[in-house]
Parts: sequence; C-alpha cells; structure tokens
Amino acid sequence: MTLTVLEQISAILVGLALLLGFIRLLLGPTAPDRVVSADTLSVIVTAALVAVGAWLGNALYLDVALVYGALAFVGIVAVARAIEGGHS
Amino acid sequence: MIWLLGLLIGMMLAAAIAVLVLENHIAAVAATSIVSLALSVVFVLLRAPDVAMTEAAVGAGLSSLILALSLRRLGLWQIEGDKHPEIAKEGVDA
Amino acid sequence: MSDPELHWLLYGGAIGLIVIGAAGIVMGKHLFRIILALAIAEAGANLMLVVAGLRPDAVAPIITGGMIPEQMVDPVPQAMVLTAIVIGVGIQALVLSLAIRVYKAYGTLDMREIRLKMAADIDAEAGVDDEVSQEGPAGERPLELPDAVTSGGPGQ
Amino acid sequence: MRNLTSLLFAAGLAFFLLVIAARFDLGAAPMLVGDAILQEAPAETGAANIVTSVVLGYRGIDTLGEIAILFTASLAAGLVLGRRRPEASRDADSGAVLQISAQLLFPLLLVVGFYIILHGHLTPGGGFQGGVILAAAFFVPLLARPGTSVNHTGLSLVEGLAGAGFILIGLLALFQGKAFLQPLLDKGTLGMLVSAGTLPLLYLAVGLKVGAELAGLLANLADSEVDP
Repeated sequence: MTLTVLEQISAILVGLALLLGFIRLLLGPTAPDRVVSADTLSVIVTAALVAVGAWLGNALYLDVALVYGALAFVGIVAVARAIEGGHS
Repeated sequence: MIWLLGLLIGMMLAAAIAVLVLENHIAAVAATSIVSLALSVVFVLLRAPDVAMTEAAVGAGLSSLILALSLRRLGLWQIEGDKHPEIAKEGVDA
Repeated sequence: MSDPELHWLLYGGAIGLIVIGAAGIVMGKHLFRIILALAIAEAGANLMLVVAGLRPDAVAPIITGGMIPEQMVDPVPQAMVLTAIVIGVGIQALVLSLAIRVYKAYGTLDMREIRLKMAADIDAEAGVDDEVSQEGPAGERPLELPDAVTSGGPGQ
Repeated sequence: MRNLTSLLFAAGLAFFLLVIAARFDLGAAPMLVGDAILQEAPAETGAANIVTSVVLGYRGIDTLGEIAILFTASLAAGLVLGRRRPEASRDADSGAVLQISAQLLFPLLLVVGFYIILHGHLTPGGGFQGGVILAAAFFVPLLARPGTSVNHTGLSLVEGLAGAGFILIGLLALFQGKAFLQPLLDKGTLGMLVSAGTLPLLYLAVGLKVGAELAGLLANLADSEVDP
C-alpha cells in the first residue's frame, strides 16, 4: 500500500513509541518498571491499531482496537493487584 | 510498511527471549503479554482481524489475568527475585 | 508476487517463536517458566498457520459494502487458529491449576527439587513394603530407581 | 550434557521448520478449499464475515467439540483447585480508584461484549472474543473487592442452558432433514444485523457459554486462600 505523508509520519511516530517503550521493558531494573512499560505499550498499540485501520482504509479494524483497549486495562490491573498483594 | 512488521517481529522475539531470561516472575508475565500484543498487531497487518481480536482478548486480557492470579496464589509475587534463595540463584534462568 | 524479504521475515518470526518456546520447554527448570514457554511456542505455531494462508495483496475475508472483492485471504487457517487460541487458554488454565496443586504437595516449583522429592516419596513407599507394590506406576519400577534418579538427575 | 542435547534438539527443530518454510512460497499455496469457500460462502450462509461462516457453518461440529474441550478444562481446573476454607484470610479491598473504575467499567464491558457477540457475522469478533470480554466484565468487581461472593449456581445454569441451546439448534436442522448444525431460517440481506439465519443465535449461545465458563474459572482461581 502507498501512504500519504501524514500517514508515513504517524507510522514513524508509532514505531518510535513502540521502540522506546520496549527499551524500557528490556532495561527496567525492577518488576514494576516493566509492568508500567507494558501498560504504556498497550496504550501505544491501541493507537497503532487505529492507525493501521486508517492506513488500510477499513473501519473493521477499529473493533480490534476497542477490544484491545478494554481488555488490556483489565489485564494490567490484575498484574498490579498481584504486585500489591504482599503489602496488604 | 515492511519495517513496521520487522520492528514488531523483532520486539516479539526479544520479548520471548526476555520471558525465559528475566528473573522476576511478574516481569516475565508482562513480557508474555508483550509477545501477544505484538502478535495481534502482526495479525492485523496480515489481514486477519478475527484472529487479531481473539489474540488481543485472550493474550492481553485473559491470559494475563490467569497468570497473575495463579502467581498470587502461588505466592511468587515478590518484587525482588524468587521466594527460595537457592532457586532464585540458579533455578529461574532457563 | 513472491517477495522473499517478506517471506523470510514472517516465517523467520514464526519459526523463531516456536524454537524459543521449545527450547524454554526443554531447558526450563522452573515449572512456571515452562508454562510461559508453552504459551510462546503456541503463539509461534498460530503465526505460522496464518502466514501459510496469506496472499500478499489480498484483503481480509470480510465483505464490506455488499460487494465481494476479487482477492481475499484464505479463511480456513484463520478459523483454525481462532479455535487453537481459545483452546490454548483453556489448557493454560488447566496446567496452571495443576502447577498450584504441585506447589501445595511439594512446596516448590523447581523441576529438579520436585524430581528429587518424588524419588524420595517413591523410595519411602518402596522401603515400607520392601517389595514391588501393586498400585500405580510407582510400584512397577525396580527398587533401585531412586538411586538412578538421584545420580542421573540434575546433579551434574 | 543435558543442555547440549536440548540445544541440539532446538537446532534440529529450527532446521526442520526452515525446510518446510523454504518450500512454501508466500501466497503460492493452492488454496482449493479456501477458494471454494470464498466463492460459495456469502450465498450459502449469508454471513458477511467468512471466518464466522467457516467456524459455525462449515465446521460447526468442530466448534461444538471446542466448547466441550473448554468446558472440560474449566471443570478439571475447578476440581483440581478445590474450594477455599471459609475461615481463610482474604485479600484486602483495593483502593477507591479501582473500586470506582470497576463500577464504571462493568456496564461498558458488558455492552462491548454483547456488541462483539451479536455482530460476529458482520465484523471481526464473535462468541469466543465476546465471551472473554463478558468473563472479564464479571471478574472486574471481584478484582476490586475480593470478598464479593460469586453465584456459581447461576453461572452453571447459564452455561448449561447455552450449551443445550447450541445442540438444540443443531438438532432442529436434523429434524428438518438437513445435516446437523446446518444453518436454518432466512439468509436475509448480506451485511444486515438480522441475517445469516441461525448463525447469530449459535454465536450467542457460544458467547454465553464461554463467558460463564471463563468467569467461573477465574472466580475459582481468585477465590481461594493464598498459600503462605
């Protein structure tokens, strides 16, 4: 597919955000760092899915982003509860 | 477009190696969710929205829920290392 | 039509995931990591199936706007992968609850310790009876098995 | 020694898979079944989403087996985990933020789940994805307040009725002289919500069953004493 200039810029931004968040996941010294970076990445990926839907010119892909955004929150909250578990 | 696909696949492989190498179990669960996160975007780019949605719902939501709950249940939620010091030294890294 | 770069990128990713997962299963020492490695290998297999049904310049197998596109991706592998993902999470839940049970019984998830403790259990069972007992797979093994397990185990 | 054999095994597996991958050219595989389904499916089942018509129309009995496998797995997990003792300590309630956001999220997730299930034949999605969302919706309040009791009888009832409904729809086709699980009713116009005959009803049954099973599984996993 061929992208317009704006779409190419958005693609580069999404890729850069993914890369930076992933570097934090690999480097992060403690587990909470890594969990927070996973949460950040899930938000970025929700945006990336919407962008991909725009590039492909098909509104069907927005449903995937909807489901992803709704469920990534629940998953991250469960992991956060598991971390907090020891202190309560 | 192929570079975004390459970035996602590289992320996926690096996160998969991180799952086996990271010492903390919760960090490993976070890396597993990153693997299925990148995989669901790859599925969207491969024109498989149904599979991508299933992977997003199951991999990002349900699988993290189940893994986090069983970590809590197992008492392996410690922030630093593992519960048993002798396992933390040599048993965790695969 | 065929694009070798794309071909090897996609197949390389899928094969990489499968091999990393399989290596984790075979070489892992902690039961929880083995379960995570199983999930990774499964993801790689799913990706390989979807890639096998891909046509590089086709659209998703969903009809929008009432007109049928001339080139669509093969829907059969996608339906199979959909099934596989859902079954995979059921299997994962089952395996995790079994792991919780193992943790309750032995107090550890390290495979080497579990193996030693199982050998010790078999030893104790066999030592009481002083002969081959009639019940279960533990009874059918020869009595010198615990020694073999401890010496052939993860010690070296 | 053991690590060496493991590495050798991994290398052999990689070589084997690479040989397979090298023999398949991308997109050159003869998709005989896939092409036939792509040609016939819109007219035969009336579903705009062809994956849905494969999952429920052409491979409906496979889906029945799949929900049976899921049922067995959740049943076995419940059996293995066992019930908690009533006097065992529970986790403390979470903070105000999570409790309030759980109240906000519950109706939202419920709506999204039913939307995904009911539009399974038009857009990506369907019973399995929507069922997962429904299970998550019913689990979020439990995550915020671990003391909340779960109505296991109601979950079992929903699960049993949904499973029976799936088989009943399949049997109705059998009584009309067609094959088991063959789609019934009017096909409708392609792309409308009320179309594709019984496929949306089948997906609704699958969604309710998967949702109830997974919610029961998650409740079993969470509602248990934490080992010291």
